[in-house]
Amino acid sequence: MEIFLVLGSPLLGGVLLALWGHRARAAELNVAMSCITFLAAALLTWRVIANGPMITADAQFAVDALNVFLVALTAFVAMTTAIFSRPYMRIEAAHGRLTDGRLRLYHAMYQLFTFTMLLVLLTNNLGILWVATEAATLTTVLLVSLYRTPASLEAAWKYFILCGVGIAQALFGTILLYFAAERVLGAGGDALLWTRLSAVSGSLEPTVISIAFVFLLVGYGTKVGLVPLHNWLPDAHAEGPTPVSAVLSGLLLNVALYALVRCKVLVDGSLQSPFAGNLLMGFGLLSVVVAAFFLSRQRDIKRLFAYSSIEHMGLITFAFGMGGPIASFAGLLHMTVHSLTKSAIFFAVGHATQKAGTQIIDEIQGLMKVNPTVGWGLLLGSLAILGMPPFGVFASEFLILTDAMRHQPWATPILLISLAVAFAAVISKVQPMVFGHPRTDTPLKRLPFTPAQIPLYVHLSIVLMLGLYIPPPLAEWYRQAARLIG
Amino acid sequence: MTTLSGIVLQFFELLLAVLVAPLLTGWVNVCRAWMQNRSAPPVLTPYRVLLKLFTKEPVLAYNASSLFRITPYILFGCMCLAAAIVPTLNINLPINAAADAIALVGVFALARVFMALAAMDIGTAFGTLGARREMMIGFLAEPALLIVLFTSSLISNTTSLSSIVGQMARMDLVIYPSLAFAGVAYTMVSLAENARIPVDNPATHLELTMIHEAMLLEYSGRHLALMEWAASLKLFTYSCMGIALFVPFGISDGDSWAGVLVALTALAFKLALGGSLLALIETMSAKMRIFRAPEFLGTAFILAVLAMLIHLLLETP
Amino acid sequence: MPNVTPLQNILVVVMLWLAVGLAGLAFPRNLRIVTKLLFPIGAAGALALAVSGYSAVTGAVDTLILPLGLPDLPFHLRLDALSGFFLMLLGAVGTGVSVYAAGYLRAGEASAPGVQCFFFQVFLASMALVTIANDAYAFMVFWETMALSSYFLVVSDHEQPDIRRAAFLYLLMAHVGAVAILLCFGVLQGGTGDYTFDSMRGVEHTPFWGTVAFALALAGFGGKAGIVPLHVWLPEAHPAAPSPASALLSAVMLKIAVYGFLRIMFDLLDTSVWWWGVVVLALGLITALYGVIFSAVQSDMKRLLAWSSIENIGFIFAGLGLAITFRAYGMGALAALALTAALYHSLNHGFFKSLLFLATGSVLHATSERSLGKLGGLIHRMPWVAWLALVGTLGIAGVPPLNGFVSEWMLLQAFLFTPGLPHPYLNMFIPVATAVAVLAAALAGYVMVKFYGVVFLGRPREEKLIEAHDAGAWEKIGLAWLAAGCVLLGLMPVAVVELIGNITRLLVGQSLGNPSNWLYLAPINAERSSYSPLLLLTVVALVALATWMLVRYFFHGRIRRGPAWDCGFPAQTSRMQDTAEGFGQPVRVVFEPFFRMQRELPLPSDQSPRYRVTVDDHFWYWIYLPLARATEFLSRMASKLQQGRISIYLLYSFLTLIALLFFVR
Amino acid sequence: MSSTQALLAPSLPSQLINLLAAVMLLIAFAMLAQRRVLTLINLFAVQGLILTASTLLVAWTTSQPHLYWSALITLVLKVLVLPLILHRLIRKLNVKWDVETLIKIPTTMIVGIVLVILSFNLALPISALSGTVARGTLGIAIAIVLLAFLMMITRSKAVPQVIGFLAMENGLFFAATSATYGMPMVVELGIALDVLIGMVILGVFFFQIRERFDSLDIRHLEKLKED
Repeated sequence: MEIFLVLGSPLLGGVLLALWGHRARAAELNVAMSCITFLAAALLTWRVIANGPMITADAQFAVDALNVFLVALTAFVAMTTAIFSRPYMRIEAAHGRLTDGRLRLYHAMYQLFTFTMLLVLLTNNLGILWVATEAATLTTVLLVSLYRTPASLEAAWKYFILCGVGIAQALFGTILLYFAAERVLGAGGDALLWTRLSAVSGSLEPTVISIAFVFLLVGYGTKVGLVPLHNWLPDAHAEGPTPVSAVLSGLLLNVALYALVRCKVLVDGSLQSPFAGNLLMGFGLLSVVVAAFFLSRQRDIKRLFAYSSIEHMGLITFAFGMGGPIASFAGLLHMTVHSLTKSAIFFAVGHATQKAGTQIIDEIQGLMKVNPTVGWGLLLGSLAILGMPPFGVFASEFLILTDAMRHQPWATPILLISLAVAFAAVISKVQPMVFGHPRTDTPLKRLPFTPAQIPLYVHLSIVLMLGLYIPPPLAEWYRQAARLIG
Repeated sequence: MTTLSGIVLQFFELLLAVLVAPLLTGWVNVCRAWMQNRSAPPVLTPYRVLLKLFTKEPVLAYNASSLFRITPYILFGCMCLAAAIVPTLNINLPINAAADAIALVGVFALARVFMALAAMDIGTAFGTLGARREMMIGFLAEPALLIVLFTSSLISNTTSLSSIVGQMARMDLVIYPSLAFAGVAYTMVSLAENARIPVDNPATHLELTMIHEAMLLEYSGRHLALMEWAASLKLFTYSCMGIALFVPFGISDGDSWAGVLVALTALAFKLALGGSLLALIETMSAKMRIFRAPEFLGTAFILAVLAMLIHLLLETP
Repeated sequence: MPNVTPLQNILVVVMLWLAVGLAGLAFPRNLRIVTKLLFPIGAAGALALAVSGYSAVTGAVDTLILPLGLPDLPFHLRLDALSGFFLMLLGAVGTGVSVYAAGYLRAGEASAPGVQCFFFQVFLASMALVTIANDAYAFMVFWETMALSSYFLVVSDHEQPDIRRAAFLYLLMAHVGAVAILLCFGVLQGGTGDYTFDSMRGVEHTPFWGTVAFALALAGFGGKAGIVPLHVWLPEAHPAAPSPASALLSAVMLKIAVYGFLRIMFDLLDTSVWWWGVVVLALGLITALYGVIFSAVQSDMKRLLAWSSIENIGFIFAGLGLAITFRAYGMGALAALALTAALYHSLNHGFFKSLLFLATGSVLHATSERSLGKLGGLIHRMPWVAWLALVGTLGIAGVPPLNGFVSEWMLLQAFLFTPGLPHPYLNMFIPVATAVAVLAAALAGYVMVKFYGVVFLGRPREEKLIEAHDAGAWEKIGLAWLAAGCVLLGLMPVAVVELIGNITRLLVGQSLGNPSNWLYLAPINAERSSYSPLLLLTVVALVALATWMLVRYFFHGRIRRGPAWDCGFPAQTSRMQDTAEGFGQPVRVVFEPFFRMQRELPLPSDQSPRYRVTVDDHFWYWIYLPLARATEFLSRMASKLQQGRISIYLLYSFLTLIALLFFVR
Repeated sequence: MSSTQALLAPSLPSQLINLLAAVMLLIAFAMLAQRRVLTLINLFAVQGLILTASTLLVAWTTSQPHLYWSALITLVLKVLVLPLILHRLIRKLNVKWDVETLIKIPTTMIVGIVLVILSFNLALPISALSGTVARGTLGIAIAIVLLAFLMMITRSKAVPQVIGFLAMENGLFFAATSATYGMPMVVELGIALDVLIGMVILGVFFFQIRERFDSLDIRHLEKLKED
């Protein structure tokens, strides 16, 4: 029943906030609903760990180690982001960038977005999974254009069209999958249930499945932000409100990748060949390389980190493509640390841009002097995301790279060079922002509310801990999930 | 090795070096005067100069630090040590184990560093100029000198000077072409190291050309005396080292005083010859521009390397 | 304390350091607590570490597995003689530097003292941990933590653009190096998937993969150590840090890189090929020469020292190269000699370079000047610093009887054995290459005379130098500790060589020395060569003393003060002394091809003549700028992909789809 | 006897469905070639109508009751609601509506032919497996999807692009009915809901874009790029 609590609380929150989202205490309500969601998710996680996988509601929902881990992560980051967005959105409103009506839209859509993501994760039906993924796009489109600036409208339009077209391919893939499944399982709703499909994946028709996977890959891959399907991503991240960038980068990409991985498991079962894995590795590698080279030309700080997200998604995709217990483990770990770190970075970036009144990198300087906690947060977060030990991103990158050295040695130098290029690019951008004197020609803005530091440092602390120590239960959990992925 | 007679012999040798060194300087001056058709000063002039300087009151610049004042003593100490290490009369010297050929070069470097630092201490234009030039000559000469020493030590498989000289002296007369090259290189290095023409002119106080003298400009009285004496000792040591490496015949091996006497005679003869040779070189050549010195010492270095290669190619079985 | 192993001791010290660092973060702006309480505690920890390191060098191998790190690869720790040696170095130097830092830190300078304290302690702790790491993950974590904490130390005075640039370059190079090291470990595990060092020791490598591992290790650790052409970050980053941090960077961190190289080449990699050693030797010699000639033309005192660090690293790598070659030919005793020389030089450099960097720190505080052109005459105002720095200067100049000479002497001895190599070219070329080593060593003397003479001797070049004050008590103690180290290392070589013997026995199976004779250092045998600094010093001191007494006795001790003579030149000013640039001029002329020089010469008719000369590093223009441009070009190409047109974006998706469909068919 | 007859001469419903499929493909090409946006909307409505007809036909021949619901949804959504919304939008936004394409139309047509060949090739092995009456139509469905994709690429205004998007949805729907007799009901409802919400959001967007840019030309939307 925790499942319904997990899904119900953001849905209810969405409805409530659609009604009262512009009132004084709406932000608190947003936080409260997110906290309830997280508690429910924690309860669900505890149940699954204690009792093993569960399938409920006429097999429409299935929870195993793989998705419960993502449910917990999603609910957690959604909660911390809600906490962050409370002062952030108030400052935005105080700076006159938002009206009450838009604030209501924001709050309602935030909850509904959480709902759709959790639905993607929890549903056992691949059709519903598609529906929910599309819904996740729809809920965030209006958030991206929240400021109604020309740039934000453009970004939202591109986001809508590219993801819409992309996701349509995924629907075609799902239809083909259903077509193949129907021949084995018979017509009807059961034929799209993942648990049923994975049980019979060996007898699915390989030709159909491989074509289906192409469509699924292009479809969900667009949402993951794999190069060359990534073009919506930097625009959408840069132009939306920062909490939205945080959840887009930290959560939505993960969720889309989750969908892709679920499909990959079926394809692997059917084809008994590394076809799907090779495709994933190829796209992953391409994403890492191209994103790394994009980084050095960025002038907008949020765009910079959007490309960094593409790079990391590429890395995770590569890891899942490679497969095997270590790489899958590493991929899951990287998902965790990436979403924690990246959202933390966006928290810091958000307040930094509010303080400077701009997102242009060259115009933000001397954060250490202006606001040391934000400055340190941004610097440490950037170092963490670039894979500097002792942060957790290094742990997962170490595992991915070392496993690649064993199984795909040719790819390792490419990955390492790209990571080094990315390192140079990001540090060369972030360092001048953090250090030095604040610019004198652009006046700093006053922040009428205290910036949210706690979510930022909580995330960084967890990431730091994961670099030095992965608690055995968590490791066991990852291992189970990795076994599911294969 | 460290027998009583050995220690006595060591002291004797050191004392001899300290006392005879100014004589060698005087002898070179005399020879040079002769060759230049001048009337020569008495050969004992250097002693008189030293005595005069010792009795005089030294004048120190106002901002001379104590480094400036201790340098003459350190320099003198270093040169005495160097003189003691180089086998002049006997090869069984107790102090020899304290420093081999490389360490000897090190001791010279120590002296040079102190002298240069002292020259910079007062803060005059000439002092720093001298220091810089001296250090330049140093870094150019040292590699050549070490390669010369390495050639000798490759022949004798040791870097201990006593052992090198002992082996050379004991050997039958075999012609070592490498040693010829090394000898020329050594001579060139010695000229540079001892501030002789063509690299430096010990007799000049012409501002733009001096090296060694520029460093001594601020010294006077007993300090200057010690510096001058140390310079004589250095010349003496270099000469003895050259003799020991290239024409060691006659040097005594063992504790017999008779042998030492023979060696003393041989040494006196060889030094006299060497001194006049030096005077001849100085007369025949002209002082060159300071930035020709790298070429000069570079030639020395190439010769030394050739010597080593010839040894490795022709003389190793 | 019953049954506490040295390894546990070390962990306790590391914990102590981390605790001290965190305490510093707790009181970021409380200068009194940070300097008078935390740094002395850290120093005590460092001393304890040095003792533990010493006992590890002589003791047995000890291992430990911590329940941290990755689930399948927890932190493996291992303490052997090699680790112990570098821990000893870290502890001993760290003690001096920490004590000094207690007196050095000021409020309002660079970042807050507590924050500096934190990174300082983390830096120390991570360096200690690197030396005891026994698996690739632990090693990389500690290694990068070391880079990161030192980056924060370098950038602590971040308001200056130059420092930010230096720090960025440093971090970037460190990271690229780390990438190479990680790849190296990937090669070393040899397909087993086991990243513990114990497993790597057991893997056999083909010469090809061995060579790949060697090249990667050389690039990774050489880059960290500052081997040419990967040295460019070093002269930027080391001077940028506050002086205690510069001291640690130059004196200790470079040695940790040497440690890493040693660990891989002599412990983890089972094969060895003779020409590896030649490559290392050649690079080492080039580095030494390149470092020293650039050192000679610097006009910033800390940059001068940083370049000098490059030179010294070159010597160390030359020694390692010889050792690798000797080892490949099975000449154990000679490999031990070369290795001993390299290790000894590491130790020496640790002491004198930290001493000199700290001395520059005191000068900086007393005068707020780093430029050699504005210093001078400080021996009168700062006698303590000046005389202690003299010890370091003589040490680094490589003159007997101080420590720098001992290691150079042994290195040259090792060179003299190369004609015995069973290879027709090597046995001719390497002896000639010796000349390069000697040249670099002689140039080091030149550089150090310039450094010391311009900073401490002569007359003050600026008015304000008159007000310079000597260092405080803490600083003096720190400096004296390091100077004492230089003297002891110089005078007691036999004991040190005996200690290093434990390591060479571990790495090449043999050791040097005749322990029976404590006075003479005779690495191979006494007939061949021997050296006794103590005796040497005694003779010089006795003679000097006797001379002094005799002169006084026979003549007199009177002295008169007067103006400087200077050939009777009137109206001398302090500006007439050689400038730092002037002092470097001979080197600039002799080694002209090494420099990328730009001169601006005044014309006789110029009203306000300007003379300017800038000296640059060729490698910037040969390697780094082209690389940067290539990256820039590639990103420009990449950005052409994204021109904002939604139709084009759709076309990408479309083409991807079509291509994949073709691929499937 | 009957089986051979089935092979040689397909049953009447099957022939009818094939005919409808062919018409749909024709409409897809017509849309690709069409310059006027009003006609484009009408073509889209006609395509929806044919889709409804074919769905009904499949439902009737195979007696799958849930397909009637699908047909109803299609009818309501794609034939009535969406074209209506689009018409209203156009009237409200009141802009001149000549479609400009980015690539010349003949070129587009040639590319379209190539796409159709590819689609048929791709569908061949899949159709061979299909037991449904409309198995031959899968290739056409893929072709419709790809042609719609092509149309989206070549159009420079927002409304035709959206119509392309919706045509793609039609193709998908057609594939679902022809190859599998439709998706499970819950999924289909979800898809319909998504499409509807998407259209609403698009409507909102059109107004916002016009408000900002005074035009629905998406060439104004090219500011966010790398330089």
